[in-house]
This record gives sequence, C-alpha cells and structure tokens, in this order.
Amino acid sequence: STKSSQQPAQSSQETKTSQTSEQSKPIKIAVIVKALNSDYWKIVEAGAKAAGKDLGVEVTVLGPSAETDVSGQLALIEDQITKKVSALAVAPSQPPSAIPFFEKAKAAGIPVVLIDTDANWDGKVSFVGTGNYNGGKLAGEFLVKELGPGGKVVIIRGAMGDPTHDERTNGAVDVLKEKGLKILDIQPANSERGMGMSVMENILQAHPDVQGVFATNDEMALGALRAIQAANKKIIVVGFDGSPDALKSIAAGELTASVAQSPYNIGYKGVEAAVKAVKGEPVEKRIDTGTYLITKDNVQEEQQKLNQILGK
Amino acid sequence: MLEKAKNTQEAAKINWGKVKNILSSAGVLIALIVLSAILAILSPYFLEVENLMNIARQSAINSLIAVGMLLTILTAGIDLSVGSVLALSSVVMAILIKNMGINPLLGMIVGLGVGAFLGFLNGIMLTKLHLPHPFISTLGMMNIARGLALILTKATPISGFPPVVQFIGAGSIGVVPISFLVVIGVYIIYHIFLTRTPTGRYIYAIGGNIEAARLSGINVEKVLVIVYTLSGLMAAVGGLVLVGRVNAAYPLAGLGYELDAIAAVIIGGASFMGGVGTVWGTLVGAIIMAVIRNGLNLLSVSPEWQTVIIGSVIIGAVYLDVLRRRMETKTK
Amino acid sequence: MLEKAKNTQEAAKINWGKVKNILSSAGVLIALIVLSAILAILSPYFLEVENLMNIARQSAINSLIAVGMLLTILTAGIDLSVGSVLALSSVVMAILIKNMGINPLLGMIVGLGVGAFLGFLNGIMLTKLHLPHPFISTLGMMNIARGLALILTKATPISGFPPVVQFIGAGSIGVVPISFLVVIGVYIIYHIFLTRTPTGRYIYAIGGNIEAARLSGINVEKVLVIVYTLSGLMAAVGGLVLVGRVNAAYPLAGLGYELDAIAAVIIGGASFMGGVGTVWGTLVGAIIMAVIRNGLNLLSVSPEWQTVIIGSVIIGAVYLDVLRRRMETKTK
Amino acid sequence: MDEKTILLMKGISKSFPGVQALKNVDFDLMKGEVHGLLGENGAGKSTLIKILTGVYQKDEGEIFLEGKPVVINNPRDALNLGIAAIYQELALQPYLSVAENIFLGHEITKQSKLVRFINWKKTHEEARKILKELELDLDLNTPIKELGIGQQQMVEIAKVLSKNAKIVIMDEPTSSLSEKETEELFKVIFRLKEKGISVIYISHRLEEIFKICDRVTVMRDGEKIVTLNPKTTTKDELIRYMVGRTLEQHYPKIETKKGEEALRVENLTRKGLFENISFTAYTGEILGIAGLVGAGRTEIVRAIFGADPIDSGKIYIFGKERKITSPQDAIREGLVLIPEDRKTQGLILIQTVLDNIVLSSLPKYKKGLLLNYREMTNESFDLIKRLNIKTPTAKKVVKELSGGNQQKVVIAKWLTQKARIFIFDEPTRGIDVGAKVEIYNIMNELVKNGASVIMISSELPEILGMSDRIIVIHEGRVTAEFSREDADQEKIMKAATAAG
Ligand SMILES: Nc1ncnc2c1ncn2[C@@H]1O[C@H](COP(=O)(O)OP(=O)(O)OP(=O)(O)O)[C@@H](O)[C@H]1O
Ligand SMILES: Nc1ncnc2c1ncn2[C@@H]1O[C@H](COP(=O)(O)OP(=O)(O)OP(=O)(O)O)[C@@H](O)[C@H]1O
Ligand SMILES: [Mg+2]
Ligand SMILES: [Mg+2]
Repeated sequence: STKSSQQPAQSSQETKTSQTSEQSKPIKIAVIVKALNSDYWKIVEAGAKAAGKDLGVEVTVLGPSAETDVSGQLALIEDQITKKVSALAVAPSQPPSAIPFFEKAKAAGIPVVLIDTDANWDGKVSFVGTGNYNGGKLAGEFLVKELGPGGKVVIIRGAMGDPTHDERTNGAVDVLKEKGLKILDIQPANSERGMGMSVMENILQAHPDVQGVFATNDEMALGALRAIQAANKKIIVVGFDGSPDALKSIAAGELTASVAQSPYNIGYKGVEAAVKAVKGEPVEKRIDTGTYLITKDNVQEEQQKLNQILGK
Repeated sequence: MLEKAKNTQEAAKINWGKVKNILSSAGVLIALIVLSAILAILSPYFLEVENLMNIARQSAINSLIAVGMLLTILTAGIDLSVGSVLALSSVVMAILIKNMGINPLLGMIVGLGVGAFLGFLNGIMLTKLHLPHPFISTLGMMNIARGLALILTKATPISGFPPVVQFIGAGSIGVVPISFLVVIGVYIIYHIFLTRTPTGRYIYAIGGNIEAARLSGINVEKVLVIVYTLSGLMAAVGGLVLVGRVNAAYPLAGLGYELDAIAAVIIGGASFMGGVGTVWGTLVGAIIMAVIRNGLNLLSVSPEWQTVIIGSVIIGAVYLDVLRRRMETKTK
Repeated sequence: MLEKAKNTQEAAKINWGKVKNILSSAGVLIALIVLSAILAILSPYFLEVENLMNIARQSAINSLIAVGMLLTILTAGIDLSVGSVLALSSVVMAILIKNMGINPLLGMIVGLGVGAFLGFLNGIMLTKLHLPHPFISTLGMMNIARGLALILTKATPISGFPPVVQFIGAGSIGVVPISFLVVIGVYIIYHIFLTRTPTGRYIYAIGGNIEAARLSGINVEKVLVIVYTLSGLMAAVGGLVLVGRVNAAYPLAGLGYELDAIAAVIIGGASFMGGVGTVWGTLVGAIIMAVIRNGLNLLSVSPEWQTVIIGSVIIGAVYLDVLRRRMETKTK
Repeated sequence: MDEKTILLMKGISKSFPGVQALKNVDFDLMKGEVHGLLGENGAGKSTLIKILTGVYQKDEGEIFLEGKPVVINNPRDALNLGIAAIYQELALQPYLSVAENIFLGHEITKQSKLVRFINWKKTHEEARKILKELELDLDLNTPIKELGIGQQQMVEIAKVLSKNAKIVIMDEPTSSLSEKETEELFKVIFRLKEKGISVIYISHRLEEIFKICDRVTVMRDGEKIVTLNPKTTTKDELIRYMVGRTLEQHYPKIETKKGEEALRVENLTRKGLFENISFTAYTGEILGIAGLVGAGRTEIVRAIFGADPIDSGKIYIFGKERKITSPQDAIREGLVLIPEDRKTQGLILIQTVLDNIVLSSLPKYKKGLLLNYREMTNESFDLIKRLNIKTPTAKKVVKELSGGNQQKVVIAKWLTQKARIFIFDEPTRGIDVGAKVEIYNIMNELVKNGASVIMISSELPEILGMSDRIIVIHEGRVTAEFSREDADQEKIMKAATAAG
C-alpha cells in the first residue's frame, strides 16, 4: 500500500526531470506496429533494431496479433506507458482511436513518433513514412502509364474498414478515375493469398476483358497472379509492400510491379526521431521515407538491399 | 427433538452449500492468483496501481460482453454476433451524435436500444423461425451487423465525442476507472438476477433440461428472447465503453470479441451443455484473459510467442480448475 | 407365411428409410438449388463449366476441413484449431521440402502427420486432462499452432514447390480439378466410415448420449481421440490442397477457416447437441458457402454489402431446411 | 353431465407418424375421485394425459373442465387451469437443488418495488413440509443428478403436490418405488381425495388399482375398452380387457439346478454409498436384490459393472479375481448390466430402435471391415417380435416409443450379448403385465442356458415370485439373505427397513 501511495508522485516527478536525467538512465524505445505477422512489419522491425544498435539505445518492437486488433494495440501502448519507456514509435492501426492514448503518453512525458501511418494529432513529435494513400496513388499512376485512358482495371483489397487498405484503395481509385480508366470491380480478399486467387478466378469469369489488377498487398497480388496464370492470361498485376516473394516473382517476370514504402527506413528513422526527441534535440514534423515502385528494372538491387536487411 | 436434529442438519447443509459455492468460483480464482503471482515475480510493474488499473480498464469491455454471453451459454446457446452488434450500435450512436447533432445522452440510449434490438432479433430468429441453433442466427447477425456498420460509416471511423460520452469509457474516480465500477455494478445486478429472480432461475432450467422446463410451465421462448436481448444490450454497453475509451467509433470495432467473451465464460467454469456457470466465474475468466495479455506486454514478449503463451495459459488455467474440482469431489 | 410378411415389411422399411435419408440430405440441397437458380438468372457466367469448376476448386479446402469438423460436432464437440493446424502442418511441410530439401512426397506425408498429431493432442487434452469442453483445448491449440507457424517461418511465406506438391491443389483431369476428385473420394470414405463401421456408429452414439454409450461398453475416450486426430488430419489435407493451389505455404493460412467449416456442417443439418448429421449435408453446406462467395464476385457486389448478403443467405438457407422438415413431418 | 364431473374428454383422437395413438377416446373424472388408467404398453395412456396437459395437440375431440370447453395449447395453460402432472419420463432439473425443483415454475416470491425476488427461506420451509408429508429424508440442497431414480420419483411427487392443483395426474409414479414409498404415496392420495382433488392414476401394478381407485378405465390400442368399478371386478378380468386374453401365470418360475459360482464380490466398498458388500451369484439361478429406494442397490451393481469406481473390495468372476475398471472390462468378462434409468443410461433416445438394439455388440455384425445391416436388422427384428415391442418399424426413433416399449428396447439391447452374467436393475419398470411375463421367461431361458441372473427390483412380489435367492440391502449394507423357500414379505421389509 505504501508503494501504491507514492506511485503517482514518483511518475509525475519523473515527467518533470525526464529531459535532464536522460544521460544518467538508459534510453528505452518501444516501437509498436500494427502486427508482426507479415514481411512488411518484420522489415520495419529490422530497421528499428538496427537503429537501436547504431544509436546504442534499447529498442523493443511489439504489435498485436493482427492488424485489425485495434484494442489490442491500444492496450500495448497503455502498458508501455506504465513501463515508462523513454519514447514511443507507433504505427496506429486506427489513428483516431489511438489519440487518447498518445495524449496519455504525452502527459506521462513520453514523446510519441508516428511511423508508417499518420494521425491527425498535433502532439506528435513527427510522422515518419509516406502514408498508404500515396502508395495507392503510385500504383494507380503506374496502371495509367501502362494502360492509358480507357484501360480496364480491377482492385483486390484487404478488409473493409482497415485504414491501411482503405487508403491504398482510395489512392489508386482517385488517380484511376481522374485519368479516365475503367474500374470494373473492387473485391475484398481478406489480405490472403488463397482468397486472392479465388476472387481473381471469379473476376476473370465476370470480366474476361480485364487488363490490369491492383491488389492492396503482395499476398493477394500473388494469389491473383496465380489465378491469371492458371487461366493462361497476360494481365498487369501490381502488388503492395515489396515483400521478398513479390520481388522474386517480379524478377521472374511474372508479377508486374509492387509498391514499396521502404519499411526498413520507416523503422530506422522512426527510432532515430524518437531518440532525438528524448534527448530534446529538434526533429522535423514530417520525415518522408519515400515510396516507389519496384519493377523488373530495379528489382535486382532491391533484392540485394533486402537480403542485407534480413541478413541473408 | 427430531425437529431440532433436522434444523441443525439443515444449517449444516446450507453452510456446506455456501462453502462449495465459494470454492467453485474460487476454482478459477486460484488460476488467476497463480498467474498474477508469476507475473508479479517476472515484472516489477505488474503490481503497480497504475498497471492494475490498466488491467481493470482492459478487462472492462470483455467483462461486459461476457456476462451477456454467459446468459446465452447458460441456456446451452451462444451469441457470435456480439462483436458486430458492439460495432453497429456504437456507430449508430456516433452518427446520431456527431452527424445529426442529437443530444449525446439520447444518442447513447438509442445506441443501447440498437444493441438490445439486434439481440432481440437473434432471439426471434431462434424462437419464431425455429432456426436449429443460435450459432446460425447469430452467425448471420454477425455478418449482417458488421456489413451495416461498414455501410453506415462508409468504412471510416467517427471520432471526437463530448465529455459525457467519453466519461464511462475514459473517466475515473481517483485512480479507479469508471468502466471498472460499471462492470462491478453490472455484475452485482446480474448475480442477483440469476440467483434471486424466477427468470434468472429459468435461464438455468432451460439449459439444464429444456423439456422439463417446458413441462414445468416455463415460457421457454420468452426467456430465450430475453436472454439474447440482454446479450445484445451488454454488447452495446461494451461498445459505449469502447467509444468512450478511444473517443472514436469505428466499423471494425469488436472484431473477434466473441471468442474472448466465450473464452472468459468457459474459463469461468460454465458449461456449453448449459445449466452450469456463475457471473463471478465469468468475471474472473475475463480478468484472466486481460492479465495474460497485460503481463505479456509488460514482459515485451514478441507477438508470435504471445499467441503461443496465451493458448497455453488458457489450457493451463482451465486444467487447474479441473484438478481443483477433482480434489473437491475426493474430499467430500 | 410369417417369414414372408416379415420380409416384405423389412423391404418396406428399408425403402422408407432410404427415401427419408434422401429427403433429409436433400433439405439443404433444396437451398443450394434455389440459390444456384437465382444466381444463374442474375449472372450469365454462373453456369459456365469453367465457373462451376472454379466453385469446385474454391469449395474443396473448406469441404475437406468440414468433414473433419463434422466428426467433432457429431460427438457434441468442436475443433477451433483447424485453421491454425492447416497453417502449421503446411509450413512444416514447406520447410522440410524447400529449406531442408527433403523428398517432396515424404515432406507431404510428414505434413499430414503433423496435422494428425496436433489433432491427437486435442483429443488427449480432452480425454486425459479432462478439460471440460473441446472449445478450450482447441482454442488453446488454435493459438499455439498459429504462433508456432509464425515463429517457424519468421512470418514469411514459402513459395515455389515441385509439380508433385502442386498437383493435388492445382492439377486437373480435363476440366475437372484434382482437388474436387479428392473431395469426392474423401467424402465417400467418410460416408462408409460413419455408416458402416462400428467406430463410425460409436461417434453418433457418443453424441447422442455419452453416458449410455459408455455403459454400452464403448471406449469413449478412444473414439474421441480418433475423432480429433481425424479432424487434425483433414485440416492438414486441406493445407496440402491450399499449398498446391497457391504454390505457397504461409503462416496466416487458414485464418478464420474454422468458422466456415462449422457453418458448412451446421448448414448441412448437423446438430451442436451431437448425434445428428451426414457427410452429404456437410458437403452441400460447404458448396453453398463457396457458391455464395462466387456469386457475389460474379455480381460485383460491393465488399460491405457482401458481408450483409452472406449473413442473410446463411440464415435463409437454414430456414428453408427448417420449413422443409416441418412439411415432411406434416405430410408423413 | 352432473356437477360432480370435473373433467370430460370427448372423442379424443391423436395420430403420430405411423401410429394411431388414440382413437375417439372418451374419458371423464369426478370431483375427489381417483380414476385408474390401465392398458398395455403403447395403449395410449400417456398420450391421453399429455393431450390433457397440452404437451401434445389432439387431432380431434373436445375437453370440458367443470362443464366449460377449454383449449390447452401448452403445459402452462394446463397448470393455469389447475391440472398438474407427474410424467412417466421424469422431468426434473439435473443441476438444480431438490427444493428448487419442487417449486420450479411456481416459485415462492416476495414482491419488491418492481422485481419479483425468490423467497429462498420460505421455499425451503415449504419444501421441507412437503418432504415430511412424504416421510422423505432428503437434503434440500442436493442437486437432482445425485439422486437415484427412485428418489427422483419421490421429488416429482413432492413437486406435483406443491402445485395444489384441482386435478393431479400420476403416470406410473410407483414404477421405481418400493412398498414403503408406495404406502406414503397412497396416504397422500387419500388426503388429496379428502380435499376434493381428483387424481388420474396410471400404473401397471394392478394391486394398486384395487387399493386406491374409485373407477378404472382400460385402454387397448388407442381405444377405450371399458370403465368399471374395481370393487365389482377382478384382476383377471382387468387383464383380459387389457391384453385380450387371460394370463394363467404371473410369475412363471421354472426349476433350474444351481450351477457353479459365477460372480462373487467381497467387502465391496464405496464411501458414502455402500460398505462391505459381499455376496455370490451362481449360474442357473436368479438372485434377487431387494431394498428401499436409495438403499444403494444401483450404486453397488454400477460399481461391479465398472461404471463407478470402488474404494475397496474384490470381484471374482467364475472363481478368478478380476479388476473391472470400465464397462468394457465387465463386458469382456461376460458380465452385463441393464441399467435402471432408460432415459439417461439405457438408451440413445434420438437414435432408432435398430441402432439402440445393436449398439452394445456392433463388432459382432462386422463382415470383413464393414457392418452387415441385414444381419443387424434381422436380429433386432427378432427381438422386437420376441419382446413384442410396439413400433411401426425398426427405424422408429426410440424417443417416440411409449415408456414401456422403451424399457423393452433397453432389455433387447443387452440380449444381443453373449454374456454369462446378467444384472437387471429394475427390469420391468413401466412394463405391462403381459410383457412382464415375457421378460421373466427370458430370464428363465437365460438361467436354463447356464447364465447367472441378478435382478434388482423394488417390486416385492416380483422379487418373491422370480428369485431363487434374495439378498436385502439397507443403507448400503447387506442386511439379510433368504432362500426362495423361507422368504416372505414381512421378513424382507424388516430387513429393508432394518427394523430388525
Ligand atoms: N412423440 C411421439 N411420436 C411418435 N409416436 C408416439 C409419440 N408418443 C407416443 N407415440 C406412440 O403412441 C402410442 C401410444 O404411446 P403412449 O406413450 O401413450 O403409450 P402408453 O399407454 O403410455 O404405454 P406405456 O404403458 O408403455 O407408457 C405408442 O405406439 C407410441 O409409439
Ligand atoms: N451420482 C450420485 N452421486 C451421489 N450420490 C448418489 C448418486 N446416485 C445415487 N446417489 C445416492 O446413492 C444412494 C443410492 O441411490 P440408488 O438410487 O442407487 O439406490 P437404489 O437402491 O438403486 O434405489 P433406487 O431404487 O432409487 O435406484 C442414494 O442415497 C442416492 O442419493
Ligand atoms: Mg406411458
Ligand atoms: Mg436403483
């Protein structure tokens, strides 16, 4: 009971002194991602860990069991605040709902860096990334370039209401509409390869004339590709995330392209920014890690990069 | 003389019954205590007041949903739609308050109404359409409600609510979260409902032997409709707390909550065959679920290992209870 | 004379039984036919051979998992772990074949072995640890197996398999997919198993009245272990087909498949209370699930509406069956 | 109709798939009378009363209560009209306490502002009163599932009394009761009469009809045959009306020569249920086990059969000690138990007659890997004939058979076994006089062919009539053993109540 009574005092005092006392106590950065069940987040993790090594700070990367497990992620933030980490780098699965928890962190004197996905919150130290919307636009522009106005496109997307996939879809849709391409269909495939294949099989029935496919992640893209190959068709397929499997497929001349957000940089720069914030050094509000397309032209060097990152 | 004997006997019996009850709900409690002890050793933060309050907050929503789920499971049923009902009721509330500028309190009440109504529909499908098992009706509702939530919101979250809405989910008296106090209140009410009112007892009777319940003149259909309505209502209450907690309503809210709720109920010692289970067991079950996750987070266990450990702990917790019961029957 | 009477009576009985059986499994069939008719009208592509073959392909995996699920539900149990078991068994196979260069056929067999073993563990937890309900043991397994699959693969898909591995999932004879032929074969075997072997009959008996089954000298524990082992095995077979189909094994494979499988079984007329259900009903149930999804894609229904429609169709299909049964009992 | 007629059922017909259960049946009940209802298994007795209590809906006919036509759609309606029933298949809540079961559906509540709360204190008081009336010493808090079937039957009686109805229906209330409880029940029935309450009483124990009934109606094949006054009729006449023929012999005991020792148990003990049980059963003889309800007979034989654990004691089968830890073990040793409670232990109600009959010996029907249905159908068909089980087809779901016919299925099921020791627990529970004889003949046949039969029964005449030797159990102990010759009613009752 004595412990509990002095507890609040302790923490509040710490918030005051956090700026000065840093040199003395080791810096702990908690990176909280949307999930750790895909290559993408694994690479973010790798980047964050690398930054930790380079800057000599302790980095722990955590995430809920699935990208849609919003409350799981929020509980993670809460618990890391309790652990009084020096700073948080968070990729919010559901930005608006995360804001109260960011406020909480701020109140506890814990600076918050947003990575991969931005939130409309002024308290943030910085946003590190490019956003899924821009990625989607990039995919759209590529299809425009390849097919030109009047081109017939379908979009295979992840779960409705999952902001990541909503934004990627919207980005593409906006560009395609603007440039006068025909979006024959938008179908959900649960971010999963098997379902991506099934959905594409069915789409090929309903729209034999489809010329281009954008899938909001590489898993679905590779599934769709499989269906297209099975039907002996030649259709442009653009994926998202630049996962190792996607690169392999591009190199083999199967998958046409994949949107890459340089997840490694997101992780690395995110931690960098967090450490700066802890040390009280200035950080710019927006750190663009760049989004770009991987096609057969640049796939080789991308693969090499990836192999170094994943230490293969 | 004989009277005396009988009475003392009675007394003895009643005590024995009480003891047994306490023991039985203690069953899971033991698991919770063991688990907490381990975590307290492994993490210095676990026992901090702040953290305990986190657990209180993090267990609140599941606790609220689980008590509704308990009712359905007591009748040998199930409600898979709770997660979606939570989502739909909360987005309706959000739309009313934010987009239509309706008085927040009224909006909240309507939100609860929506939840209750969806539950009512589950009950009607079961009793009037005679669908063979609530699994079907509530699975259907699970999909329908989720879809409607997505349609109404165009799949985008609605955020930024007035304090009164946030109060239940985010407010606290001193260090104690309001949401936790709500849980306690709700559980006391349901305890009384289930143990002290005819309808409460009928719920057990229907699960125990539905035919016998009918022959005893119980209006089985009516009770079942009440049960599913309450389950929907509790899901909406959970939604209210969630919206307050995150100051946003989003269409994918409550995804997969049904599994957590069912787990809490079963870990809490209820039986899928119906007729067996207590609110306190369920509460402990819900807290266990929250404690596992909280502990793993404090220990910064990586997500993939977290799933492994959560799976093992669920099994372990229930197994502990099994062992306890066996000892109990041995000793008596 | 009496002999004669007896025999004719016999004959009568058998025919009557047959008719009834056909009718009962026809129950869901009717729903499937109605659904298909509607889709055939709405979409010109629906009845194209190619599309029907797509449906065959797309229903194969769920069909394979569902027949295992049926066994557990016949014993009044459930297996929530099928999705994760599918993932773990297939990634183990993938690692053996791709990373360790083990002979593909051997790798596939080991993969099946892993699935069966995980199911076996489910059975042991149920019968030896006496966990109150398979919901707990299989929920635990669901998490454990998923976690292990993620750990073993570092969350990375493993792709690019030799033809022999792809054959089952992707191959086809003429227009007919191998996977569909596998399904037919498996279902015939399970039909014979359930109707013509003692163990098969014991499965129904246990679901009908476990106490009476035990007192009839049935080794209930043994049968239950067999049931869960087979369920695990069938999940692994589903995994085999999935890997062949997409030419990749990935740790998130089979996510949520348990719900599809259970839905197929229940739509197929099986009862959660156990003892009631047929493989053919289950097959029709699985096909219905696939047809709904296929139809929604063909009709380019927008994602948010898809969930609403899936929910409604599930309810509608089962309700049709309910109506049929009522008429049946009326007319006879 | 005169004003003393409280109930009148006119031209009631009811058919189920494959059977015409009731054909244009008339039935009337006077105020304060006890009206017996007799008939073979499957005659339609239970169906008639279930129509009266709204469990089934009649196809044709009318029901008048105190002269006014009434519609009864469900048991609730019946209860509201003051019609309460004890059903043949007990309808209690396994997990709920004795006290709660007694008042389920009509709880004693105290009205607070808006909610009705159960008054547990009063509930217990009232429950205790009723149990006292029945001279029944039961813990009000025990869950029903922990009671033996006979005790459950007594709780049902307490429950129906607690409803203080105008019409009380009892469908074979004594089928699992022994003399003592039966006597208590009769006292209660007479008290009801005095209060002007009418009772419809169904039983297969004819003596009871003569003891308590003012009138008796006999049914056969769904038709009412006659209504007459017991005083002016005889047992044989009633039987002739029931089965259409006379029974020359109620207990067709045959002389068989006692053979070798088949089963010997030594100091069998399960704490709290029975202690130091020792007895021996021989081939070629029927060993009767008598005792009061709750004496522990069922517990003992269940333990021998391996269905329940034992704390200590030895079991010898044909001279060799055997560890029996599960029914499989017992069956392997050629020992089978026909359980007392068909509903929870004997049958799989949702399965067909065929499935149930062959269940315990399925491997026997294997031809190669697969089951040979023709063989299974033939054997079950023979048993259906032999026990004359009233069912339209072997494919009928057992749940839809009449109580007595269900009981016959349980027995048929165990006759497929090539066992050498048969333990029957309340074998003739709910079986009509004609069929009883058939079952006794089967027992005779078994012992004649060198099997050993052990029969638990709460019906003393049956014990006395069929046993070669009789042991008596009281509170889990063997209190006496008698040879056929020197056994009689008084001696056994004495030992059973341990008054000696
Ligand atoms: N629910 C049901 N469905 C189909 N048939 C039924 C049903 N209930 C009773 N029957 C049939 O109606 C007939 C009369 O049954 P009932 O239970 O009234 O006989 P009973 O006189 O009570 O016999 P018992 O003395 O064995 O109890 C039997 O042939 C039985 O098979
Ligand atoms: N499952 C059980 N758990 C605990 N006690 C039990 C259980 N079953 C029976 N008993 C108790 O064991 C004693 C014997 O009951 P049982 O019914 O076996 O006696 P019985 O001689 O067979 O009488 P009956 O005619 O009622 O079967 C009773 O006191 C009963 O309360
Ligand atoms: Mg009857
Ligand atoms: Mg008995």
